[in-house]
Amino acid sequence: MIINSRFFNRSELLGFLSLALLLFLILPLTLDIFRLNLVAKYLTYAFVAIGLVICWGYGGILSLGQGVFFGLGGYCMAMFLKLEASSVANTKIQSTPGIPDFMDWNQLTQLPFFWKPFHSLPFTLIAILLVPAIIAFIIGAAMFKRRVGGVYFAIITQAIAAILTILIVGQQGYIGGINGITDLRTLLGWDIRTDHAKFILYFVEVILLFGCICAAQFIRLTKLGRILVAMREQEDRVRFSGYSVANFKIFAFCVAAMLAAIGGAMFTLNVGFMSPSFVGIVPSIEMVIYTAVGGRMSIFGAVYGALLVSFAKTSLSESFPQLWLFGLGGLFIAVVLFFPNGLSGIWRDHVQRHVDRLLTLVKSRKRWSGRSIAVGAPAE
Amino acid sequence: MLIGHQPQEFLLAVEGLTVSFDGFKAVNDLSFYVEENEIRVIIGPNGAGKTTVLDLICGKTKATSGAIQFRGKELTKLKENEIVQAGVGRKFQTPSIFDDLTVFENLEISYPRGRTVFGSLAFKRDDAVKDRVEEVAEMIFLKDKLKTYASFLSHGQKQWLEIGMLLIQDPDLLMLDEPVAGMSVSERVKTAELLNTIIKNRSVLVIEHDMKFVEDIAHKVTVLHQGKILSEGSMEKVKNDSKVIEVYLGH
Amino acid sequence: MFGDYSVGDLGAIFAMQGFAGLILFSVYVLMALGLAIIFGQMGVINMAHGEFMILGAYVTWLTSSFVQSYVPSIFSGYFFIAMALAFVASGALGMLVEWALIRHLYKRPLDTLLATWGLSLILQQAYRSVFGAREVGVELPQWMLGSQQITDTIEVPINGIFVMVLTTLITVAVAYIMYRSRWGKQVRAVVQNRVMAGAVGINTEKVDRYTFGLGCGIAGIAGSAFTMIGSTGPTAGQLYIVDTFLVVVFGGAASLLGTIASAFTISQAQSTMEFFMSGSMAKVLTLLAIVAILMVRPQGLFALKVRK
Amino acid sequence: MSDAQDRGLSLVDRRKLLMGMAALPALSLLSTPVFGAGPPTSVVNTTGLAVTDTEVTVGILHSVTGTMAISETGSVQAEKLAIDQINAMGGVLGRKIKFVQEDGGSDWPTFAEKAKKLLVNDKCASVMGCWTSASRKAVLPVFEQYNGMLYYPTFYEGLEQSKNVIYTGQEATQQIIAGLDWVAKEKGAKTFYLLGSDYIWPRTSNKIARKHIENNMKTKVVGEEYFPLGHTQFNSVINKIKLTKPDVIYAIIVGGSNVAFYKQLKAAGIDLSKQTLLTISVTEDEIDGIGGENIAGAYACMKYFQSLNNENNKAFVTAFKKMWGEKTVIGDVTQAAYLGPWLWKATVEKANSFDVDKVAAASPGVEFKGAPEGYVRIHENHHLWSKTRVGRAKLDGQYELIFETANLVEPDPFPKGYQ
Repeated sequence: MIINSRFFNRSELLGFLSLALLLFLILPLTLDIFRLNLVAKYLTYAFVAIGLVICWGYGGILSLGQGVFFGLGGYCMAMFLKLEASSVANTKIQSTPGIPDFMDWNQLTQLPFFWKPFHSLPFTLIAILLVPAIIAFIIGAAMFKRRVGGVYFAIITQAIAAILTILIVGQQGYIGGINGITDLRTLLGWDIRTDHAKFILYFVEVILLFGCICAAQFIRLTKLGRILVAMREQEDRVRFSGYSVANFKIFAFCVAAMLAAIGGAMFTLNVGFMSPSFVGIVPSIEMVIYTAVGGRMSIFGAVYGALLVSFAKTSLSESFPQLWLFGLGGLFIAVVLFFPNGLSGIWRDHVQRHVDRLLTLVKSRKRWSGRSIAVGAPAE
Repeated sequence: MLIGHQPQEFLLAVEGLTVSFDGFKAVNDLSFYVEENEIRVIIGPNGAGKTTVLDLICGKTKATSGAIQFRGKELTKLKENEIVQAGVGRKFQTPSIFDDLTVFENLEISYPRGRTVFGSLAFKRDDAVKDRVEEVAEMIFLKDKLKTYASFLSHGQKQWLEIGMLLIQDPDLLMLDEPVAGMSVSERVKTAELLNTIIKNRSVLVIEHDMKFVEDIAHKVTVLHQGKILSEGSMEKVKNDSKVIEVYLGH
Repeated sequence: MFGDYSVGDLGAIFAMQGFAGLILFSVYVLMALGLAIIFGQMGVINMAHGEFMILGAYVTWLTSSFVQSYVPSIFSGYFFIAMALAFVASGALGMLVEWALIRHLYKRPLDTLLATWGLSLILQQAYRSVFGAREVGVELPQWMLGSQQITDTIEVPINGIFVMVLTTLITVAVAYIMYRSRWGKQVRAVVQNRVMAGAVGINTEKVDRYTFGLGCGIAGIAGSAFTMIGSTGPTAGQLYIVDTFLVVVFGGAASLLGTIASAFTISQAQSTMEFFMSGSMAKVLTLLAIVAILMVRPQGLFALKVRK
Repeated sequence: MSDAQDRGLSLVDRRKLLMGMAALPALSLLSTPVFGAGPPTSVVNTTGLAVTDTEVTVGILHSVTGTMAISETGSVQAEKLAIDQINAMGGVLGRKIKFVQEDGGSDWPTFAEKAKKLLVNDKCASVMGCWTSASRKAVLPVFEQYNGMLYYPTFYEGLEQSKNVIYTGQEATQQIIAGLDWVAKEKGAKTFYLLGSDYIWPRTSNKIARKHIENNMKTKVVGEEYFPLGHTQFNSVINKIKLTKPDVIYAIIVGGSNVAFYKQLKAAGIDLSKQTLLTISVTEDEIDGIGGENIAGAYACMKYFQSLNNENNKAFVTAFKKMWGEKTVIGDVTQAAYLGPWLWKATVEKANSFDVDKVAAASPGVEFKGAPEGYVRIHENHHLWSKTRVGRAKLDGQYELIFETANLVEPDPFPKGYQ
């Protein structure tokens, strides 16, 4: 798919360009590496948020278990990096050199079988995408085929997040327990902890993010994207138009899972560890909040939402540690009550008009008569 | 099964169909047959089980017992989308269209191609699709509204759009649930005209209260009462049936 | 593991384990009743349910401190006053929240989830600012401590019995309110057809507000009762939320009987498994089993087959 | 009612109080100190730390929000008290200690992020912080990469040693072995039931305990169980305990679960004056939430109790209460957190430099005679030599000292034979 004028409409093009400007130029030029690394961390949630736009905004499926997939992606990456960091040379002092330190502390004397394939980077990269996709497929197939949706799906995914957290915390010998997998050092011999590496990883992540944005936009523009919208409104009509609604929901859920997993893997690379605290209920709900704040119907909104909320969280907690929960809680309520379409809704309802008028003045071009909800491409 | 000795002459054969909701039998041991190109109207007082019958045929409601054979396929074992793909189209009582999509997109979704997940990803809006959509849009009086979002349409236009969505599916059996209910007089005339064009060359199952309309189109009428068939036959015959007069036409 | 014990010992242990299961059952019912009303009857997902419970716990703590300092003579009975106050406080807060927040969201159930999550963050921080980050210890009157000797070998904790009795009373009261009283009829009418209920003269707004208030009030009582067995701190409410939702969903959301049956099933399964394996594994297995069953039977244990 | 108001007010007033403290020397040992008389900055700070002629910046990194705020509040208070007292005595190398406080928010990556901020942006000469193992594990690579100095106060599982960390709490063997030996000798204990919250510290500690019980004491473990963090239902395990009748319940349950566990234990009729229970996770802080009446009679094994009867401790408790209110209690970790700034000061003065490398190198052998727990000394492995004590919980929420080791116990973070 080539990016032509039909791939993005005007406001999306504006969003695309301004985001590219911000992430490729403005932030790298103005922030020191410490802050830039923080931005990289925030952006990992943007992947999850894009997935939620597809699955929740478009498909109407609210998953409160995205942390599960974020975690799975992150853990796959962390397992690879940990094996590399646990070379025999690095772990001489252990009673069993060559296995991760936490295994040694828990009397494991050999690498568990499910760790072995993670010596291979290609396997790891495939696993990052495939493991979450398979799990999402199983959950989705079981639930959507039986028409479990809405609230029930949300609660069950939440329970799955709780289960996985308890499991990981309890299995410290195999997966690092509550401390997670820490002290990751190199990727194929390249030290990921240096400032230089952080800088490069930032750009890798941003490029990947734009790749995902384009992929999501592609899905949105195909008939599948329109079917998701259609399904959210009139599930029965879609069914009686000859579509298997369950399959489409499974697809959307799997896409969201894979996007979350990419985010998780990038998180591990940028932050240098992975722990069960990103798998549970609280981070999962926060991920939904990023999407809601940015605008559940807008891919770019979701990215901005993830950036802004995380940024607010960091800066508020730096300046007013006692107050930031009030701020965060108030933000959730305000978004739901007053701005159900989030930032992108505010932009569309209050700013875009003026921008449009400005652009129309510059280029007297026939305007596309938009509707209040920017869904789907203009029909040809 | 009973169907075994029925030759393939019927398009739709409903036999011994029963559905019970917690003991209440909304449809009770119902049997009827629809031939190719037949227009069958189901009438009956409120709560007679008319809509439930359509729900059962299109798979929205699962039968407690009984069989529904369509072109030799057992519909009770199929999922809704498979029933649609087998050639059964259904219009609901209240217009059921996609408000957040344009008229074009609404029709395009019903176009019978790319119905799988990956099929819809690879679906291209080629000339065949565009031509067909425009053709149908013309039939349903919405040719100049193709780029309008469906939520902006009037009630009647929404009904037409839904009929158009069925039309584009090109079903062998078309099921319409009160297609002219809630329409203005002028819309009603136009709808009758529309229905008369689209019911050609296919079998149609209609639920309708408007007797004038029923008389105009029906080949055969089935009267339901309390989940059972009260009377069946030509409009003339049904009209003169004393049982029918008593429960339905009489008041 | 049983080889070295006499039959009598084992019998006593199993009897006590049975009581442990019943206590857990009562705890689950008490947690879930309020939510069953709010979620089951109103379709609102109240993620701040745990925080309403903790409000009840804090009210109990305040009452105990107050009674101890000013009217120590009634200390032995203060718990009943505390529970009543907890009901009023949580119920009032619930009605306020309904008025300010929930009533705008009835058509968007998933959004209530997000908004009430925000509310739960605010409440947690409010508790932390007002009561401090540390847990508070609620002092109980002497008669509520310790255990009741039933036979030579069987002892049952008094607070457990107390919770069981309390749960029974509240369940009966709720069942009466929902299924026998005029008000309950109005609630169910509003649930089934809001427009119609409004048309026949039911003040649907008022019904909504009181229903939500009732659910939150019961949460307050639950929180008050839990000071006997659990901790009271700003974030303690979060511990309960997943369990509570699962109990309600597993039971079939709209059915009070379902909630009770599901609480019974889950509590018995969990306490039995806990006896034979580690607490952590028992928890994981219980949750997994619930999720698996819900995947096979999404409507929960009790669901009416209705004409859609 | 007034009780609650006191607490509410005291929180609001703490900041004001703190500001006042800087001007009012808490111990009034000296008149208002004059800063700037120390050795020149170019000599004591060769690595660009935030040290001026009159000031030196350190970081405080704990959770003041989230689930861990409950536990970490005491550590923040102790560290601030120590800093105030040091400043009142003339500071470190003639420089006043200024602190930057960051909130870890009970979230491990936030800890890593804030640690990095403290080291990279604020150039803190040292950081007092962290509480859970997970947060320490998260910040450890940061401290090693950016060469910072962390003073970590919590008793923990061991299995770690870093040039960049001074562990002012006890590692597991210090805390566990002496206590088990005492209970075996004093109570003749032969059977043990091990309990814990399900994460690394209780599991590792129980592992060490089990090895010691089975291999060295030649006694028996009759049960070992773990519960998810935040678990509140303990009736089943209490029945199992009744069934197995262990001589000692060995409990390492943390957080809110503690409250539920002891309340339910009491309710189930297990009388802690008859049934021996030994815990290593309940300090006076936790008893505040559990309620003294629910835990009275239980034994705790750690290095410090608020009730310790020595001059250092009396002065410390008085100063602490003066600064943070009469009602505050002081637990083992709070005291260990108090040691951090003092040990750092002593080390800096020994090294005559703020440079992290020099401080790390000078640390072994540094003593602190004014420690509330008594004399402590930093070991080669950056842990502290300290005594281990057993206390019995009383109704008022305090422990009374029952036993203490005669000598300082050597820290052994990688114990041979226990892994």
